[in-house]
Amino acid sequence: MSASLLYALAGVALCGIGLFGFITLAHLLRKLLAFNLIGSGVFLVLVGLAQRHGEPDPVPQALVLTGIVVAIAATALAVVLIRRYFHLSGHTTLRAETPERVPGRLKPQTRGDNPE
Amino acid sequence: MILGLMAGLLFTPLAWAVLTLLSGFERSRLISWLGILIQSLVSFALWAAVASEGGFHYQLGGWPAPLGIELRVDGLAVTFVMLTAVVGGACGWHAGIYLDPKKNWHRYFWPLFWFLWAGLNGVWLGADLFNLYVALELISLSAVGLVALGGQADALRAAIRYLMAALLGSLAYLLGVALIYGQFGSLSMGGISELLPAGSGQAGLIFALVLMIAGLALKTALFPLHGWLPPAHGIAKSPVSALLSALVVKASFYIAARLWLEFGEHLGSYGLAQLVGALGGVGVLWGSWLAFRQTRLKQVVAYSSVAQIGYLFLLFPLSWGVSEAVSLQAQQGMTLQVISHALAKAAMFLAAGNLIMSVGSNRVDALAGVSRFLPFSLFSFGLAGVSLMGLPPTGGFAAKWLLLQASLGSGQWWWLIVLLGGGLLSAAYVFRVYRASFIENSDTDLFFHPSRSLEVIPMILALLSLGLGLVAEPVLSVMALPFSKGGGG
Amino acid sequence: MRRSVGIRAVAGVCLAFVIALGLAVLGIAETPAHVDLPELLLESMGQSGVEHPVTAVLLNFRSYDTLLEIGVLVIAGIAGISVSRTTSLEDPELRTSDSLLYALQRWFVPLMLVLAGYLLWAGADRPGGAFQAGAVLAATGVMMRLGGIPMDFLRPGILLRLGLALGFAVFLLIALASAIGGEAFLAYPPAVAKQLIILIETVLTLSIAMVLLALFVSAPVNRAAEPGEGESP
Amino acid sequence: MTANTLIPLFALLTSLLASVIIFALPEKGHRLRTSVNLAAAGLKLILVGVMVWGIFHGQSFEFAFTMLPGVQFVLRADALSMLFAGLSAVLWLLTTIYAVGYLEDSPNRSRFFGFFSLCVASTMGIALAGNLFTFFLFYEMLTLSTYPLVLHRGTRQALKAGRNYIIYTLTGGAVLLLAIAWLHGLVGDLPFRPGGHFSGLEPELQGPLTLVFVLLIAGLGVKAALVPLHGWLPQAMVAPAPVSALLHAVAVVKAGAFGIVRVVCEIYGLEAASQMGLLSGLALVSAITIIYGSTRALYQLDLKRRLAFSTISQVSYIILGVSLFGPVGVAGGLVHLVHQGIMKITLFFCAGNYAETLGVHRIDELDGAGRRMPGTSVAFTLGAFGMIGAPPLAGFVTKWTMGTGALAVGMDWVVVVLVVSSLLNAAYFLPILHRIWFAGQQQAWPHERRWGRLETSAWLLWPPLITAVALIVIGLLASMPFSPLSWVNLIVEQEVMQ
Repeated sequence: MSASLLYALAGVALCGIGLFGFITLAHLLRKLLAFNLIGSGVFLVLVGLAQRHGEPDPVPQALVLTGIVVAIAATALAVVLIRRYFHLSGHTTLRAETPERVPGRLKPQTRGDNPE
Repeated sequence: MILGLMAGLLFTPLAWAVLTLLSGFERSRLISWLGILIQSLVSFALWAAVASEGGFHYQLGGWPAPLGIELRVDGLAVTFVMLTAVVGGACGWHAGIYLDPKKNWHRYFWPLFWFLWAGLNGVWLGADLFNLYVALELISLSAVGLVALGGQADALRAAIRYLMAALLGSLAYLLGVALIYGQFGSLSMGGISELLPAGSGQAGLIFALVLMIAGLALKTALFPLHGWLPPAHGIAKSPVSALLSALVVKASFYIAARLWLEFGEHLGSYGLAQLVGALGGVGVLWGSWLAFRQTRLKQVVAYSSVAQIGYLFLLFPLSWGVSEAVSLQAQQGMTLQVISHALAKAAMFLAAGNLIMSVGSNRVDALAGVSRFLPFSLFSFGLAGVSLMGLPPTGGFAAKWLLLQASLGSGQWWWLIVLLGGGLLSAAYVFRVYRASFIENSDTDLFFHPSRSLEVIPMILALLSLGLGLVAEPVLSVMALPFSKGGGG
Repeated sequence: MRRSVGIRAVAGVCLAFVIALGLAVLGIAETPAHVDLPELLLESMGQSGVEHPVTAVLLNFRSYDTLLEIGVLVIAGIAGISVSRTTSLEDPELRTSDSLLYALQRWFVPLMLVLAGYLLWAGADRPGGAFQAGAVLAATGVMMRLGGIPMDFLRPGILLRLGLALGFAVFLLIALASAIGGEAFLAYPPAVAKQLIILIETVLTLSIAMVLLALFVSAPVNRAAEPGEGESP
Repeated sequence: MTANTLIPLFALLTSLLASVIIFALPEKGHRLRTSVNLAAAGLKLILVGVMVWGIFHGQSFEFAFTMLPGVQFVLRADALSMLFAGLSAVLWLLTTIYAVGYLEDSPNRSRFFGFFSLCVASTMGIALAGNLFTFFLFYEMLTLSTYPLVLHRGTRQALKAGRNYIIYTLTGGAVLLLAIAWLHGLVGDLPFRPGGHFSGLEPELQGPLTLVFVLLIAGLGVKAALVPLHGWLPQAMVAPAPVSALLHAVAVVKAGAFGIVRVVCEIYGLEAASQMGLLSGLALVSAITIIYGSTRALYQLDLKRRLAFSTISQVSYIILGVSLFGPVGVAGGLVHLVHQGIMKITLFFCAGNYAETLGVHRIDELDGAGRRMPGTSVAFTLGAFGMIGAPPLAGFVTKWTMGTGALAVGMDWVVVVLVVSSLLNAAYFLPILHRIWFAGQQQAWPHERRWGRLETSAWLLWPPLITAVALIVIGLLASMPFSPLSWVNLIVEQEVMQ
């Protein structure tokens, strides 16, 4: 087993952990972090598996770079949306039926800080 | 000539995205309408060229696959390019009139719209697994941006939910791509399907295919992964909903279908095919039932998408382990279903938007009297509904007919229940809307009447979906052999 | 109680997923890859215009991916500013008054600018490139913004949108020019490939930084919501 | 593309285009709308006349193209289709005239006449369809175009009727689609052909084909209102009178019956169908429907409801006729297609006149109507006697021919059914006639309107009078060329000769 394959297996583990988090966590920012965890796992599998025999393969490295940019774009957009959603509704989760505060009457605490 | 067309096809939407990003709403609208015209002409010219001369591969950057990215320009791909031009053009035209120019943020509709278009063309033509991933993300993010355009809490909630589902789906797909690249060292779809050794279904690759299809099914809102779709499609502005339902969900389905047809023979199995088909079938029945239960007009239409998407997944069981002829029927049926649903659903959402604008409420029971005072919009809605119900002579009927033939031909009679029962259930929700509109409770016309061009656009789309059934044979013959390897060159 | 059962079920599913995925990875690892893409790559490196293979893949062999990727980034930027609808960037609450930050800023900002430039330049023959440089540049901007330095170009206006679009637009124009020049979309003439790639990298660096920064400052602070279709405001 | 190719298409397009134009016209353009309507109806009548003449002289009219892989869209004029097309062309003209008068000054006329024309276009398509697939196309189009007509008034009752109508017909349509698709899968695309296709059949196909036959009849039986699939018909009475007239006389129920005729005679073939033992079941079902419909009609107090149950009974004569094995029986059934249409439309016109002029809906309100509205009442009386089967009216021709046919093939029980049914017909029509002519007026009319010298609007009066006269004429001249009976004999000759 080469070192690269170990990376790939670590990626597998990350995917599993991330998936668990993505499903079970309700808080949107945590969900987003879980998504990034899965993303890292996938990138590790992509690079690690392709380079299992030791020699470097620039193609998956380039793919991962592209993938990272896409993931960053998505993450950044998600953060903007989540932030604005919090400001409007006061929720940090999508579960509308368990509102933490009554929407409409809330006053956002301090603007722009952590929605927790 | 053809190479020039290809460059135009790829360049126009991206360039127009930049142009419209730099201008305000009203100027963007003019620029976009011009762009729609150009893009439609280019799409049509390409379609005509492929129809007469056959498909080919287009090497981006001049590098052949597997080193570079190749686009596969075959009959099916250009048909969908054409479909995108028609539906996307109609939605863009409608949006230009429908959206309120005074609201500053509506200007961002245009660049997102153009990026979406670029992504769609990328998917239809794509033959490189990773490139498809990027194109999918291009579509997803611009679609999410379009849903969130209002910036209102409900829209944001829907957009976030949509984004989460889309991202998870993309990652599952990408993980599958990673495994496949690990095995083959190549990303070109055609190349891989040649390398797949006949008869050997390696476990890891099967898992990769399952992952990719599962991820794409999530993005296509296959039952039971459909939860994100109705809020997002229901809350977006009507032209946006039309784009999302008509084209965006089809993109991920298209990739899944192509993967299945390229790799399914070696990596698929009877159980997997039946499972996907069964989920599609349950989706048809469950989605229609939920559509029937909705009180808001756009939610009815949105749940109807869940049902209509279910039909598409019948392709999986009907093309696996069956004779060539049956498989071809299933593929043709699926293609017609994609086209007719795109036309009909876009018409329906645009008409629903007009009705909501006129009535001032999004509830179904607020439609009383519409049949008397706003017959035109209702009529477009109704014609589109006829196609969704799969009644002749619409494209929806032609699709259903072919799928029926494929089920009978392969002896998989259980899909008949889905095909016929789904049609009846969809009639239930469509007729519920008609029924509400025929109630007469006032003799005076209190409705706002939208401009004539707003009303004409859904009508054109509805008529196209109606006429599709009559010209199904020529349309299918242009696709020649769907999913053919292309003409080379 | 029900919740913990649910969590266990999810955990079980995830574990099964990990095992299946792990087995798939191991199974694939046993067999050699069918196509030796690195070999192919080496053969074509000479015509790519750069020495570093990753950069060659990103900006030449698979430049279409990169073009669309920048598109994704621009979309995120557009979508971000489209929901923000903020006019006041000089919101006092957003400004820190930390003196340590001010002190650091004086040192760090020039240093980071140099670093960004280096990363960009290095991309041609070793790890580095437009994205890394752009990210560092964006981080510089974030720091300046936290320090309260007014950056007028970040107001939602033509400058911001021009900044968002610049890298993408240049990339696109080069792609088009190469198509008109006779070859396919994005096929650079080998003679000027290097110059073109450097040009693209430079403008991309600016644009990427701009997008990331724009997303950072799109602080949606006002609560003006628009009613949905068919709802009264 | 010769003229002969295009004439069937044009016959279809006259009402289709009329419908599009009418939808486009503003609600207020009353005069223009009426002119378009009448011009289209007249033009269609001419085109059908040309085709009838041509077929009589051995020409053929066919328009076809491939719609789907392996499936043709075929419009073809043959003797049988002309029977139905001729009927609908003539009655469309009359019903349009009637409807113009009936709906005077009411809202939504643009919508009404648009769908009305669409409905006739579908009927024309059903008549001209050259294969089951094309038939199904127009069959479903008919469902859709009649739905808004049933719902027209927008009342709670209308909405309920519309819902039931659509549930019944769409379910029937789904069953029919299944049957047609299955048949297509088994034997491919079959054109309608006199004598049918299945005379020399492989035995292994017999099982599936029997099942397909049952499905086909079940699907078509919904519109033909075969018991127990008739539930929608009496409720659909809430529609305006011209709609009921059209629904009962030409469009909906006839489409079902016509489809059954096509399936039995021109897909399966009389001979093959009887060899497979399919016809006795059909004969039984239709006999039950005949008796059931007549019996239920006895108990109805609402005039239009009574007529509706009478329709259920009368339409099954057509089906009974074709299931009688022999050529004479088939002739009786087919000729009833026309006769029942003319008789029933007369009765519905008259019922509409009573409702529109006097506000009378219930039978017990009709006392003395004969003196107030003599023209309408004479027409009604003729129609009723025709239904009972009194010579020399058209209904007598039907029953006589069918009775002869039944005796010729040794099915004596059919004669019993005919006699019982006639007695029941008499039992529910004669009391009405008694009230109209011989009872004195007891109370003021519920809602009377006056139209100058005439008993009612001329638009409303002429159509029933014309159809009533036609009843006598086709009864008396049954053996002349171009009479329905001799035309039917021409068809039967083809069916049996093959």
